Amino acid sequence: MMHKRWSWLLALIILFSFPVTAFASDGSAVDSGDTGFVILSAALVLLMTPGLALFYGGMVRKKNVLSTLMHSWSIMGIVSIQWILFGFSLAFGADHWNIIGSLDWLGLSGVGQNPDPNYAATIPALVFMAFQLMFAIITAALISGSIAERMRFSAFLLFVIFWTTLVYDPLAHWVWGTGGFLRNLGALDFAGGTVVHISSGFSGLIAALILGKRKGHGSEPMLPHHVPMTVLGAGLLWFGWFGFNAGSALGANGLAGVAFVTTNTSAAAGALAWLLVEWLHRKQPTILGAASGAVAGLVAITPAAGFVTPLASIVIGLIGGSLSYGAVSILKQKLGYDDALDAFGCHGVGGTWGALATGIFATKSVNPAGADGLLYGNPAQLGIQASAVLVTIVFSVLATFIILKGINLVIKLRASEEEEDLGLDLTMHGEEAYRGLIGNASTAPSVFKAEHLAINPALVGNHTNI
Amino acid sequence: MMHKRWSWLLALIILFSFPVTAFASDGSAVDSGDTGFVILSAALVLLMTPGLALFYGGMVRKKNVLSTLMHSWSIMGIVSIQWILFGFSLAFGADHWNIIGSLDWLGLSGVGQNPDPNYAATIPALVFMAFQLMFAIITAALISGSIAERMRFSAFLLFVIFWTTLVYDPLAHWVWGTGGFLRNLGALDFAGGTVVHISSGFSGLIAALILGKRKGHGSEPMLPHHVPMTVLGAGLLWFGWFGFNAGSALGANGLAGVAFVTTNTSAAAGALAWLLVEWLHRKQPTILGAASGAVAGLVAITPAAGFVTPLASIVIGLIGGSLSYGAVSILKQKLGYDDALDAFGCHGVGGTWGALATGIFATKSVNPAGADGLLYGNPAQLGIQASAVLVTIVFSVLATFIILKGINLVIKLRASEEEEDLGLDLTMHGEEAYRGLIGNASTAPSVFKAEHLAINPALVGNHTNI
Amino acid sequence: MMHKRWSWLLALIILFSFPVTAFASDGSAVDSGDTGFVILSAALVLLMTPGLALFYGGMVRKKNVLSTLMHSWSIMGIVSIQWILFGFSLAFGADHWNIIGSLDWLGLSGVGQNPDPNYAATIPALVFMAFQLMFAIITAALISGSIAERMRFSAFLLFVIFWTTLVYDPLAHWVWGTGGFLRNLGALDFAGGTVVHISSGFSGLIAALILGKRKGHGSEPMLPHHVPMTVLGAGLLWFGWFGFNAGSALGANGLAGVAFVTTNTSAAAGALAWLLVEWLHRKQPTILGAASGAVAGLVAITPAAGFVTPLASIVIGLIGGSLSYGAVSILKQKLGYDDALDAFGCHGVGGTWGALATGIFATKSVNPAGADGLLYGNPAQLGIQASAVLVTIVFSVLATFIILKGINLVIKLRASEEEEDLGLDLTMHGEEAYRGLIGNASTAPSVFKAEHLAINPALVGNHTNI
Amino acid sequence: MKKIEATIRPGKLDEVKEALNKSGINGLTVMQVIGHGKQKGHTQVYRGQEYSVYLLPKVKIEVVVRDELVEVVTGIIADAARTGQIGDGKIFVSTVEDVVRIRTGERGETAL
Amino acid sequence: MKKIEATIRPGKLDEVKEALNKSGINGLTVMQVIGHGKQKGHTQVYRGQEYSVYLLPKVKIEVVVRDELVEVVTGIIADAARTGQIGDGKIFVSTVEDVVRIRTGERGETAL
Amino acid sequence: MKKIEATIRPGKLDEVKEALNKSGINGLTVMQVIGHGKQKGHTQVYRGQEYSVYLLPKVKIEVVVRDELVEVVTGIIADAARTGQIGDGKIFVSTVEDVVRIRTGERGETAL
Ligand SMILES: Nc1ncnc2c1ncn2[C@@H]1O[C@H](COP(=O)(O)OP(=O)(O)O)[C@@H](O)[C@H]1O
Ligand SMILES: Nc1ncnc2c1ncn2[C@@H]1O[C@H](COP(=O)(O)OP(=O)(O)O)[C@@H](O)[C@H]1O
Ligand SMILES: Nc1ncnc2c1ncn2[C@@H]1O[C@H](COP(=O)(O)OP(=O)(O)O)[C@@H](O)[C@H]1O
Repeated sequence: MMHKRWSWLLALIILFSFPVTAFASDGSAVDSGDTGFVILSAALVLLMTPGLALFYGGMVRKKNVLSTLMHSWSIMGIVSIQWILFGFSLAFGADHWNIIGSLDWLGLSGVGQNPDPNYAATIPALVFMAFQLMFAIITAALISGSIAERMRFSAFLLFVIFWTTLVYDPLAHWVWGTGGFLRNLGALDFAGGTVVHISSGFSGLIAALILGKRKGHGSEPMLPHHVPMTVLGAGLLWFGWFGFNAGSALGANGLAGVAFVTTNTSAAAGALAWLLVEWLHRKQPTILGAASGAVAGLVAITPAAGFVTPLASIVIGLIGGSLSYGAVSILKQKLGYDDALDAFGCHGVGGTWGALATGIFATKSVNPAGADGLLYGNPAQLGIQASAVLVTIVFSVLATFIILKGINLVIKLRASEEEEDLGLDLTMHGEEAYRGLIGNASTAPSVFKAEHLAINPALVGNHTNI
Repeated sequence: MMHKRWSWLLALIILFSFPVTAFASDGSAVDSGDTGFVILSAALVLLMTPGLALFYGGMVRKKNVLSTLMHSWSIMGIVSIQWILFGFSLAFGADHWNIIGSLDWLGLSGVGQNPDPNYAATIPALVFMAFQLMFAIITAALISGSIAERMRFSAFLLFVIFWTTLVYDPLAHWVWGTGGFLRNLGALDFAGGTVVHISSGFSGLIAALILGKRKGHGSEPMLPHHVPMTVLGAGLLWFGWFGFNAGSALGANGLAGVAFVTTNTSAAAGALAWLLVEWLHRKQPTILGAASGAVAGLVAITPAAGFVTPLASIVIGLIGGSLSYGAVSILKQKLGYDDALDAFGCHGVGGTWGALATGIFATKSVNPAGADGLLYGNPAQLGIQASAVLVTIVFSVLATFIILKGINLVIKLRASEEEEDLGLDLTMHGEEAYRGLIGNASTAPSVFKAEHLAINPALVGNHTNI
Repeated sequence: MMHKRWSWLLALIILFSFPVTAFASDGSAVDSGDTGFVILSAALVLLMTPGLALFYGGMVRKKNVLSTLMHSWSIMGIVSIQWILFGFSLAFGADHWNIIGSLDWLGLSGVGQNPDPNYAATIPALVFMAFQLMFAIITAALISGSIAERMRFSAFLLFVIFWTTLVYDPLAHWVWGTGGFLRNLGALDFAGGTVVHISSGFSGLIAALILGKRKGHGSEPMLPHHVPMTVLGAGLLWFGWFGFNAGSALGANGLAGVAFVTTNTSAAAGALAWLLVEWLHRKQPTILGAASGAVAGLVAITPAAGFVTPLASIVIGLIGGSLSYGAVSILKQKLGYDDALDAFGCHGVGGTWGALATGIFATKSVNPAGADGLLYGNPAQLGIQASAVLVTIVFSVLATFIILKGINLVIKLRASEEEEDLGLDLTMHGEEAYRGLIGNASTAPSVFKAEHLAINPALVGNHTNI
Repeated sequence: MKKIEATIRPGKLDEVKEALNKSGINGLTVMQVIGHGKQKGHTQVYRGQEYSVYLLPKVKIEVVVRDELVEVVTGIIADAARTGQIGDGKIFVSTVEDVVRIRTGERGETAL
Repeated sequence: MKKIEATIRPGKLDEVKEALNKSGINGLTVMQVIGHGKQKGHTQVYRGQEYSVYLLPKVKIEVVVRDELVEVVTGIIADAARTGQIGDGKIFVSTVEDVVRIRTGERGETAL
Repeated sequence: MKKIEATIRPGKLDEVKEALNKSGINGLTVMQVIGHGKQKGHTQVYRGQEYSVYLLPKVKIEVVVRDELVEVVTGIIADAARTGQIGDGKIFVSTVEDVVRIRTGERGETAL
């Protein structure tokens, strides 16, 4: 007890020994319009993760909806703390060897209310940090779509911590950090085609392959248990994506306006493309298709949002939606992997297309700080983009493989067959999502518990085995 | 194959031959505060449409919820593209004969990062365009409430394209476009009482009459299948409406503050009015009534939001809520039309009241750029408002009638009796919204499909018949 | 009839005799960036109340979900009007005896488009008023969690009107109003730890005690009927809380950035803390726990958001989440009160901790306008905070007790046993939340009504007895 | 006494109930089921994959009546539930030996 | 063996189950139904229109027991489910000819 | 004719239905139930409170067949539904006296 109290005190002292000088603002270069815009954009991007939770949650079977929500929510908890403690420093701190940030900003030491002109000259450095945090959160959450309905929760938590630190933070540094080698190369990624979507999509694919198929995959149908929940989630994603892409202008200006317009346009084009292809292919245009296509369009425009014209964004969205449909409907069935909620089909494929499309459609007439693409006489940019894509894929795939295999040495990744049968909600979290009239009566307060435990401790024991 | 590739190339060349000069901003007059505010307001207005989808989706029967969501979502796809290609130009392009915009801005050519002082001097023209787009989307989506649960999806899509082009775009030009004849007349419509609500409400009424009643209407009850979904939708609508009305100040200023306050106040007053009237009339105050009343109050204040005092907005909301209750509870039953989700009762009636109320309560002390209304010594304004209302009603009704009759010459508007019985989710979209424990097991992957098709191709054939 | 018409006219004349001079802005000191930020923050805070409705609604039994939604929604109606008519004036009007605001601003007379430098020098006074309104709304709504599933609706409405006027308005004046005695004392409350959370939490506790336990409490389980609805609500709360806390900087500046970061961090830490403690204590980490812990973390940081460092917010969130878990899981069971949805456990306990934590962790290096806390060498601040907490608790408890006992003299507070059995949705509001395939067929339009009424008027009569 | 169990189309519940009511049959219990008979299912599509549904939603009605009413009641139900299309459903009749009215404790036919 | 089917108020399920448990009756199956008997429905209001609900939510319990237990079990259920108000529900008793315990393949009374 | 009622694990519905289909048994009705037998429930946690669930989700299948098929069909169901663990469920067999095919009005065994 004594001991515990002391260690608390120690922790507190360490916490507050961080220099706080220059934390408060002298207000010099901060622009209130830009700052308000980026703060609220960060809020919109945060909302995307609960939105994603619903988007994914509606698509799983009833017995796994809570475990699916839990994926996104636990990431909101973990990555928010990781980022503040060291993640932001790794990603955006002073460069080492063009590969990783320094540890100077541990615990946000030195990240204060004044702008950091290296990244955004008119908003507080803290606001830039917060905005970037939201990207780190959603990226990890996207992966959870691939491993839904079968991964053990404790293994998932470990995976998130390692993946964010060893994959996301370096990648963000390479592409966006001052000194990052992909940034130096001239790779364009306005809001995260490589960093967010390719990395999560390909990592998801590998994770799905390592975990293996869900029990019954291929023989039993595994259909969405609540399509309106998925549609609601897609609506929140579309909304939040304005923060994601327009906010990436890091100021409330014309460029943010362009990114807003290309984002909306590509989402619309993606939805229409999916509907049309589905209509031709399966004779039925579905609302799940409309929502999926919109997300595919949003993914595809992400790296290009601030570099291309609105008309180009129509093409990017149409192709993005069609490619994702193909990946999900044909490729997945052909290859037989069980990417449960299509993190790869939507984000891996759409992100790759978007990164390449940026190399095709980018034009300095939209963003003088960008570059011209293939169609504007600069085929080299497409090559640069392709390199960045390749590097991202290879790195994500390898690192995810190593992380998962490493975790597997310590604890089991996969739920048992019985746990899958009963559902992860009950077996990992001891909860049920919905409870009707008689559902309530089917349960007894814990006073009855003892006798049950006495009779079958094994079963109850299982539950702690997360 | 060869041919296809060429046509793609051709399309691309056409796309990029649009002049892009002056697309990038010189940053001259752009105010970051105003720009950030309008961009985020546009995001809020976009969110209203997925919100409306839920508001409507909760009110239909379980078998039609996805088709109802699909109405709003397909409009998000179609109108976003239409607006960029030509809709914005028709509505806000250089005036022709005070009736329609020019085609100068096809494909957003000339709509760039610099402000267009004709409309908003401190925000990029692209941002103004995007903000206005969101209004075009939600207006078409509102109509879908009237024709829910019985319109064929392909007919609906055609209707949306024609209605937005032939009704919304001209109306927006008349009321808001420079040179528009209702604007020249001095009609006040802050955020779309005529353009958005009267047009959609009356068009919905006509559409409901042309389509006819739902099968079983009057004998079977047709009650909301998911009231909390409707309440969630209403919450998103209330939230988004701040973007709609306050954003219509096109700047983050005192006027936006007034519009924010009147909007919230009228929503509250509308909710209270509905609850009270219902309590007196039916002895029960319902949550569906609270949500409906809030929407009625929001509709009523829309044209007045930036012209009236907060106290006046209480009166506008109270009367708006009461009138909509009367329309929905008494008028509809008396006249016997089947306006399924009360697009007319809420938007047609509320919008008409709001447009007239603007002529009563408007005061230059709130908005010097506006006008004084009846209560401030200028009865003429009420006359002008009445004229604008009348023009809008007559035009919407006639044009909607012609469009639907025209479509009907080509394809059937109405689902078959069997399709209505089974529900549009299954017959139009091949989907089911909810799937419980045994629901999943009731379905087989497509491997089993062939035999079923072999036995009863007719039934399956039906499904493609959208 | 004649009489009625005259009273209307009279009301109108009174309404418009309020001076409107100086209502329009001269635009002098208004900053567009700050204004846009606070307007949109107010919108975010408004959204918290429909979010709270879902957060609470998912946790009650199926038969009470609509009545729970109704609590929040009716408050959105009532408090919005109360605030405009006199609430804002009572809370923020010119001070009387350091205890209450004057009535100068009745009906917002004198609250216009120009800033009021006493509160916020760069945004219109109307915008400040609107932002503060949203706090008044959510505070009352929080209390409803304590009395869910058993309070009669009419008694609830009366309670809301009195509580907001007699408890919230004075408290807001004491802590935030110029001249308020707690403000004069130097108590720090950045965004409402005392005013919002302690007041609602302790008032809820007293209300729960006065109303008594739900029928069957302790013997029957009373479990959430829709956990994903609760998780959705928590997501909207987290999102809206950025408006709540960052918006409380009343400008888009570095301080808003700090508040944003501390808010997100504490939410994350609260969620993690709850999960961990639950995992240790009950062997299962639940999604309901993650959502509850996030809310607990958000509550705890609220008074401190603009006064402490991000690292301190980790500690505040961790302790906040753990304390709330303890209150809800252990304290509540021990003491046996039926705080149905834990308004006390989350808001009372978390708010108290947050207010004290502000006295521990506050530092002028973050906010020079604040104060240093215990850890920065100023133990006196902790004493001040403790006094403010004490005053708030004593006042809330006493006032709530008196209000409820007073209402009880006039009408019954508590639903009858039969009403509780059937559920408040049906008996208070005549509605059912969900309706499946056969649910629809189980109902007949009102044409059949007469005969039923004839047979058993008593039962139907009951329903009007709200 | 006989128990009459009818599995019918969900859309027909209203008409069947009305028809029973008119004939003075008031006691009935209804539940939601899914079933398969000669009727074929629908095709559904999820993310480009096709599925066929072979268990279709039906409604099951249970009415317990005195022996002499069996013919009448099955007739009423069959007439009201008929569309003439495959999938109209089936009626099963079986014997019930005793009935208790819980409220009063009455037994046998008078308890119906 | 006899099958005892009791349609009761949803709120009584807990008490009935407890009472059965105490008497050593463990096997039972429960389902959600809606029903109509002598009990009258409620009025509901949607957008100002009134509707009356005539099928009310009930819970149906099925217990299969050895013949000699029929009287005891119906008694237990009836006592636990009774409120004395209209709508308490009914119990029906019928014959079951055979039982199979799926797990073991056992037949007849020992399989219960 | 006999009515075969089988209460099985939800996850086994698919296999049981396939097995019946293969043997040419097409008519069946399925409903969702919760039940209690020898199988013990799970522990659930809500805001730090523990609850145990004693009624577990099951699926009930009803198949009415000609008398001579009873043995075959109960065998098929039992085999397909068996896991060997507690909770596999029970099959009850009882007599059905008459059947009506609603669509045609046919009676008796030909109506099955
Ligand atoms: N032998 C049976 N046992 C149990 N239920 C049956 C049986 N045959 C049919 N049913 C039920 O009746 C419903 C309608 O049967 P179906 O054969 O489609 O109609 P029809 O009688 O018009 O041929 C099925 O969905 C199923 O629920
Ligand atoms: N003849 C019947 N056949 C089938 N179910 C019945 C019958 N009579 C009553 N029930 C069921 O019993 C429930 C309660 O019956 P009711 O007549 O309201 O109660 P009471 O027995 O107190 O008069 C009904 O809702 C219905 O589900
Ligand atoms: N006597 C009974 N009456 C009605 N249903 C029963 C009876 N016994 C068992 N059941 C049903 O069968 C299910 C499985 O029974 P259980 O005893 O758990 O399995 P097992 O047969 O393997 O011991 C129960 O959940 C319940 O629905």
